[in-house]
Amino acid sequence: MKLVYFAWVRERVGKTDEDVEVPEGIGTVADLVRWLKGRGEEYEYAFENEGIVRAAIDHVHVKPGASIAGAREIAFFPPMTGG
Amino acid sequence: MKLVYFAWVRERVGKTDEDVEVPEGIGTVADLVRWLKGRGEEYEYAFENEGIVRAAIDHVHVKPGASIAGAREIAFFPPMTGG
Amino acid sequence: MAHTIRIQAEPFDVAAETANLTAERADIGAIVAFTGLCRDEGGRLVALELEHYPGMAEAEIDRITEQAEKRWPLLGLTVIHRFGRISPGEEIVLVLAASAHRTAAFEAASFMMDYLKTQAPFWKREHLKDGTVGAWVEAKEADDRAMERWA
Amino acid sequence: MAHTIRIQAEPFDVAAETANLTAERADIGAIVAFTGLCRDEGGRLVALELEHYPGMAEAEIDRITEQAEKRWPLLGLTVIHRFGRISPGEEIVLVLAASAHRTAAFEAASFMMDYLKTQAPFWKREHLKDGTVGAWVEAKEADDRAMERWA
Repeated sequence: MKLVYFAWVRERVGKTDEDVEVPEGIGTVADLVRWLKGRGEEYEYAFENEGIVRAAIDHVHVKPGASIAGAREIAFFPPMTGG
Repeated sequence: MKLVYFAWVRERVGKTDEDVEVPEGIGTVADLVRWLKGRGEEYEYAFENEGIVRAAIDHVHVKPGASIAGAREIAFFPPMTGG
Repeated sequence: MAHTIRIQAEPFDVAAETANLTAERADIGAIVAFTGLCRDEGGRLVALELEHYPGMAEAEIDRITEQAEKRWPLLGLTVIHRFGRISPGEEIVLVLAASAHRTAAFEAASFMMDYLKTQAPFWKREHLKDGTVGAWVEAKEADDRAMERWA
Repeated sequence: MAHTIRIQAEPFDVAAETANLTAERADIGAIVAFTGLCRDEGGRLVALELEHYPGMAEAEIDRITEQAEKRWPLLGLTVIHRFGRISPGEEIVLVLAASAHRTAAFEAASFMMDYLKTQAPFWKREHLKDGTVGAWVEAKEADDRAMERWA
């Protein structure tokens, strides 16, 4: 599964993207965030306020409770400021 | 006092403008319309539905009850359809 | 605030008018440009003819513009209204509203159009495809209602 | 309805985009063009840098566009959003909405902007006059509220 990061989430994680092997039992976006936070302080920092970071699965916005089953690319980013 | 007419009010009256000597006792726009209607059937036709024709005194929209005292130019026209 | 009001027979150039508004400044964040065009009404029309009341048209648009400037923090406002014979596909009216943020620009442009439609002394008449001169366009109640929402 | 969506680093030409929308047709009565510009924030900024999520940006704007097309009787809709480094006074975003009548064009353009601001995956960061890279621009609650009025 590919993870991609944008804006200050990218800066805090310290990479633009990575391929991860997600262990069994990680069913939702929220589960994935919890698992990532256990991987190092850069993730802890990026997701320190979980309510702020947004997620998208395969280019579609999702809520923390969304299932990640079958996802090819999951993105994490701050609230958008385009326009 | 100069009277000017626009759009179908102009067509019905049959002229674009005219100078009139308004008799004593004609105090408001509504009085003026009543007086004009007595001047001929072209005015009768133009003002047959008094509620529709709009008026302006010296380039400012006014209601039928507005005083015409001191007016230089009074305009009559249909509801506007610009824009 | 500087504003531009023009009543003219000639076409206008939206890009040039926009450039005039934004030249030499970097405080504008939002520009809303409304362009009103002549429709052919399903092929029925060959032209619209716009009559106006010279002198009052400028004065009335100036008053509407002043109201908009009081209501919204505008950084630029341009109104150009054409008169005379206008063919389908051609522009009739332009409103450009500039502000730091989008809400003021959207609202001011929409307000200007609602007021122009119902308060500016212009009248449209149809010229039909069969060569005859058609009816004067009737004022729409929907336009009066649109204006009332700003009261 | 034909719509145009482009994500690009290059500037855009509002007049050319408008001409594309209106070419060869006479059923459009109203065009609303919204242009979003980079402000210098009182001289504090030398640029905004826009990061985006390639692929998702196009997909999300396409979804927003489809919603607008279902909601309003549009005759044309164009969205161009730039990314990269943009200087004060330069354009960031363009929304063009065309319809037979003005209300649909105004509402659709306003809706598109509210959704672009809050849903399209773009992020702005400030480049300051003193040569340093400033903060990421924070999302505004007012933008979320603006979007909610369309719910």
